[in-house]
Amino acid sequence: MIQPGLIELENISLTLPGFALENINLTIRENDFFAVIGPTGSGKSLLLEGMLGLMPFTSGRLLFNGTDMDRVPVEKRGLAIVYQDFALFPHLDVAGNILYGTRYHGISRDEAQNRLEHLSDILGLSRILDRRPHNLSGGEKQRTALARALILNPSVLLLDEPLSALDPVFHGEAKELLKRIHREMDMTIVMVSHNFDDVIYLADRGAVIHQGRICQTGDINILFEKPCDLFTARFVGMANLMPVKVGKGRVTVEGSDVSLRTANQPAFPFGYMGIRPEDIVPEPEGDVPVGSEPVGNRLRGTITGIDNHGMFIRVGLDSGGLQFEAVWPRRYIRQYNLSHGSGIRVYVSPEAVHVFREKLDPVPGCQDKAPLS
Amino acid sequence: MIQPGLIELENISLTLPGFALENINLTIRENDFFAVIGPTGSGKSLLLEGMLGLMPFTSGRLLFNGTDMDRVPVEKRGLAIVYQDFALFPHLDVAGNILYGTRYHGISRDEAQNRLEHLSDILGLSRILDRRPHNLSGGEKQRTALARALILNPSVLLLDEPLSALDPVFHGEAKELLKRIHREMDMTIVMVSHNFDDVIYLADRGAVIHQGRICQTGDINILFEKPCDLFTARFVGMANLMPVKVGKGRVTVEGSDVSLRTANQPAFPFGYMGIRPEDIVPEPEGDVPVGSEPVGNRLRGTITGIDNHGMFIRVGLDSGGLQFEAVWPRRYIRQYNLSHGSGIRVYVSPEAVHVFREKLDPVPGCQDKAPLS
Amino acid sequence: MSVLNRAKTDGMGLFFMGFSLPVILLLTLPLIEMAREPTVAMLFNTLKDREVMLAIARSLGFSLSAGLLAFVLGTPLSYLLARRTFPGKKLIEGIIDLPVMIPHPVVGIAILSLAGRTHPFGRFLADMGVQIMGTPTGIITVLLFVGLPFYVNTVKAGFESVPARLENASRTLGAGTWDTFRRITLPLTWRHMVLGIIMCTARAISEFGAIVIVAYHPMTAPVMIYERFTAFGLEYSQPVAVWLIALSLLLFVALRMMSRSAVQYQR
Amino acid sequence: MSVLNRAKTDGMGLFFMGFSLPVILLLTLPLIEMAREPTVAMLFNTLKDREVMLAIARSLGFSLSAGLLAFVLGTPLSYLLARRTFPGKKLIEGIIDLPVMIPHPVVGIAILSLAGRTHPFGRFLADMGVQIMGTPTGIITVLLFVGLPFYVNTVKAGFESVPARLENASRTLGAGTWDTFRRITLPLTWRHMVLGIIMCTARAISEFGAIVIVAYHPMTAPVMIYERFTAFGLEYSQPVAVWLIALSLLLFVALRMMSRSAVQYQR
Repeated sequence: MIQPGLIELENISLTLPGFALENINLTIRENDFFAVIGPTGSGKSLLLEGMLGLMPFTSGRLLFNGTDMDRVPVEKRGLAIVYQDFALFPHLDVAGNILYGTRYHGISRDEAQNRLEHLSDILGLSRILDRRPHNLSGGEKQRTALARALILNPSVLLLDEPLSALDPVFHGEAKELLKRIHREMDMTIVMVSHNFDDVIYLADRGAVIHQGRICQTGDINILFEKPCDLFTARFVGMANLMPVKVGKGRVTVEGSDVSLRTANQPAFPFGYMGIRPEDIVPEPEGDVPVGSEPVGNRLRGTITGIDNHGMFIRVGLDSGGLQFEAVWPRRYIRQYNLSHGSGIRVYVSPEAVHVFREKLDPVPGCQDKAPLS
Repeated sequence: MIQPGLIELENISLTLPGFALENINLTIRENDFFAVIGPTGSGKSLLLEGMLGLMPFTSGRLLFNGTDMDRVPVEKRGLAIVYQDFALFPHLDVAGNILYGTRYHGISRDEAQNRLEHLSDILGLSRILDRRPHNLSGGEKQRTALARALILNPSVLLLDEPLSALDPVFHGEAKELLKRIHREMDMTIVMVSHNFDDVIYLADRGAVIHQGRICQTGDINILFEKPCDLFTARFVGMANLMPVKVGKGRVTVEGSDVSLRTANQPAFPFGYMGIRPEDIVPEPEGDVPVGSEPVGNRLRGTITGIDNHGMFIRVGLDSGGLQFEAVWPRRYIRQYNLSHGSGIRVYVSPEAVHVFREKLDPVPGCQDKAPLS
Repeated sequence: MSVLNRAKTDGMGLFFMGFSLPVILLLTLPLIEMAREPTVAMLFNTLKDREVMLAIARSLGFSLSAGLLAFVLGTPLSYLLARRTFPGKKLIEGIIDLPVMIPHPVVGIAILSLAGRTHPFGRFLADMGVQIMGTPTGIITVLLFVGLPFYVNTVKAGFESVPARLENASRTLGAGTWDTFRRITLPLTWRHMVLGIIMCTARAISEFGAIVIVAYHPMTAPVMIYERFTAFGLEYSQPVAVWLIALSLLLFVALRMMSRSAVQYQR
Repeated sequence: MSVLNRAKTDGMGLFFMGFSLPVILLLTLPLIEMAREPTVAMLFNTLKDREVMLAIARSLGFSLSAGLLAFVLGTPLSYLLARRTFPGKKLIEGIIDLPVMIPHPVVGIAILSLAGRTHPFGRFLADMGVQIMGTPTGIITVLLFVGLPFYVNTVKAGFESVPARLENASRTLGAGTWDTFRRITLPLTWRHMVLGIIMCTARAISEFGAIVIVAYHPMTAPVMIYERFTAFGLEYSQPVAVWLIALSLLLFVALRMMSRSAVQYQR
């Protein structure tokens, strides 16, 4: 029953009135936890609908394990999905929901019962098997929807914004649960999300989608650290984005004297610099890894703002007439005597200075290729 | 026209079939940015409806600037609200929406036009004044709804989950905008939210509401750092919650040898300990503030997990048979050579060890009083 | 309680209530008065009149048949209108509403036009032994014509109230379109269908103008009421009307109760 | 295109379409046939018949009056049913649907029961000089009775489609309940009201059984169609029916167009 979960999308397009997915190429490998990331309206949920067979692609090929899915109806594709709103059947209780699909997958009554017990154990549903969906909390609904999909041992599990309908209180639990499911069960997971924080915790690989096109795809850490264009950079939380002239091992911010060493030598003469706000650190801390001194960047700045974000603070810095933004633990306020208008020296490692283009030629661009920086 | 914005709720109750707000006492001071915080279904939006006059309170008194509002209809209360879904009038363009209320507030046509120009300048709406709401992005809708409320110079502005309907991309901008509005305009803001991160950035004071009752109220930093019961603690992101015996200047985790110094001496013999995950720091860093050595807590632990959350990592530590959780910047992985199973020494300042009760007597409890720890 | 209080203090609510009163009175007073006028003795005498009971039984029977036919023939169309997009959908939705505006005698005339021997379809029907004029077949056809819009619109709204997402979820779990319809859509719209049958039957019971054209006999209750009114006057038609309405209400209550227990059985 | 393709390949869709066909045919074929049978000459002759045109004008005029009365009297009730909760709301919703199931002659009889001289209300009406039997007043009353449910249900759905939150937002901005109704609710439900008037008028045009009880004269089109059918047969009634339906459709198209431009004017 268990099949490998290789998914290939070849030149997929899907045209609707007023919106289109264009020329999507993706390879999702077996046992990947693959994230499709993009803002609302970027087309990522439409892509899921297309993969499920609920929306016919206008052109292109969709292959599961090498088999063209074009004429395979929804119910034969063997893809399970957990919807954002969970889509539980309101007239069935939790057990009825979970068992729903078993009869279509040659699972015997006894076997189905065994799996039900096992899954409801794991997912903490044992005591609510006879409740109706409208009596469940958000977290319970989600776990029921997961169990309903997992009981079929699908080779591919699709998750449509799995965390956005949950209260912050359930959010952390649900994240861990999804991670555990991927670790312990043998399947490919494709998740659609607009929240990069969730994605980076869960996914191995991913693709960034924007206005129906894929901007970048690859290892999730590379998307995070080396976004290949300005849109992706903003989306993954890169800050301190400034236009730069590129020199040998250095970038110079346009219209200023500020010049920074970079370990990411790009092949183009003009572009954008980006530094993650948490990679700008106060100087004493920057001293710790001794030896990095000769190649490090040291800046002297004035604090222009300190905003409290709970766990961390966001600090505004003026250095050489440029505005930088750093994120630090809250205890630094006391530790470094931070206050509005006071001076501070900060350190930026050359690895943390990223360089990329403003915009990429979308076709064939950087699809499934190494990023440019 | 501009009035002070003092709001007092005295013993407010509101009973609905299946839900009730009970015995709410709150004082919201002039020019406060006050947050009502609680999970979905806690009754916080109902409280707003009651303050607006859209839902009659079953008992209790609501005073604005000392005046009882019981018989004052909605349209005379002078409260402006920005709803979560913005509630823009679909048949009016942006300008029509913004100007809607002016004729009821004795604002002349010229004056209204001036304010419209001023506000659309500030809020970046000047170029979309003739668009209909369905053509606006989430951020534009929100700014229109804000302008529609602000043009009336309200003494009190209510915000109903102002950030939850926005894409992460607009989230940051919107937060800054709200902060700026509060700083630059003279008004009391009451915000309802379930997101503590937003609250701590924006609000000065707040109240935590849970199942229709207020758990704790006061300065936002105190809610954050010294939650007075277990529910509030969890809600504000406190971690490492463990039952403890309380001694003099120390707490001992029940069923273990682990004993920690605390600067927060409680007046009860048993309770819960909580340490924010970012307050457990690796030892070399803990060394930095010299002089704190004699009172600090030093623990030796084994790393049981490192989870990547993007900007930061969440590290699991086993120390003396107990599981601790810490949150550190991502670069610590390299800096301290963190890896699964490796040993590490961590430091916890006595100020960071909080102690509170599991549950408080709800009435009169800690309403608008100092926290207990 | 508190909601009422609020409505009381609010001027527009009061004003609107004042404006609504004549409407409520217009709809209820005539019926109450009609039911009040006949004496109990007259009502019981009417009950013993075999012809009256036969006419009422025919009315209920034919109307219920039309309701059940609407269920069989109208359900697929309702589903298509609620779920699919296809060219000409707007036109078909317009056609569904047509019977509401066609004058009732015209409905009868139109159906006779088709069934007449001058028309090939009419001849085909006659050859099959199917008679329209003056037969139960004709009456049920007419009642189906006038009742269908009520069934289709009610059940279409029912299908629309089931999120398409639930059907999609069912299909991703391996159930084909038929199984999905049977296990998800049907249990969630069962009540709407019963309501649709009731609406269609109710509309059919009320029909007179089309029936009187197609079949004066076998006599149905509205025709009998009309006949008694013209022949003997108001007070002889009232008791029949009262019994017809009372028995129809009984039928609808029974159908509603059946649908409740059916829904509970189903899980 | 692609959506159609999908529907084609799917067995249930095809099956359902097959089942829907008889319904569509049942609703359209009789009317098409009826319109096809009269010759063009006959249609034109009928057009010149002053009595026919008068009857059609009466039907349209009385029905439109009922529609406009429904607008005046039914709008407040629709708003209350859509927005407020009050005890007895379910009962009133049931009463609104009553006219659908009351046999049409019974509607006439019930209204005569109330208006009769034996009843205090009837005497009051008579003293006021208001006659029901055989007058336009009686006809319009009957038409309002049968048409109101269509108006109220359509407009209630319209009010329900406006989120209460918009009205609340308006009130927090300083507009009272009246201003809110005028500036927010009304512009957003205007189309529903026109549609409700059309539905009510359409239902009124179709009425025959109740009119024939209350007023054979002044003769309305359905009564004339019935009279011609019984007196002269099918082919003499068909042209009148065709003209009635054609002119009604014209009226509805005109109303729709008016409402479009009205909505555009309003901003």
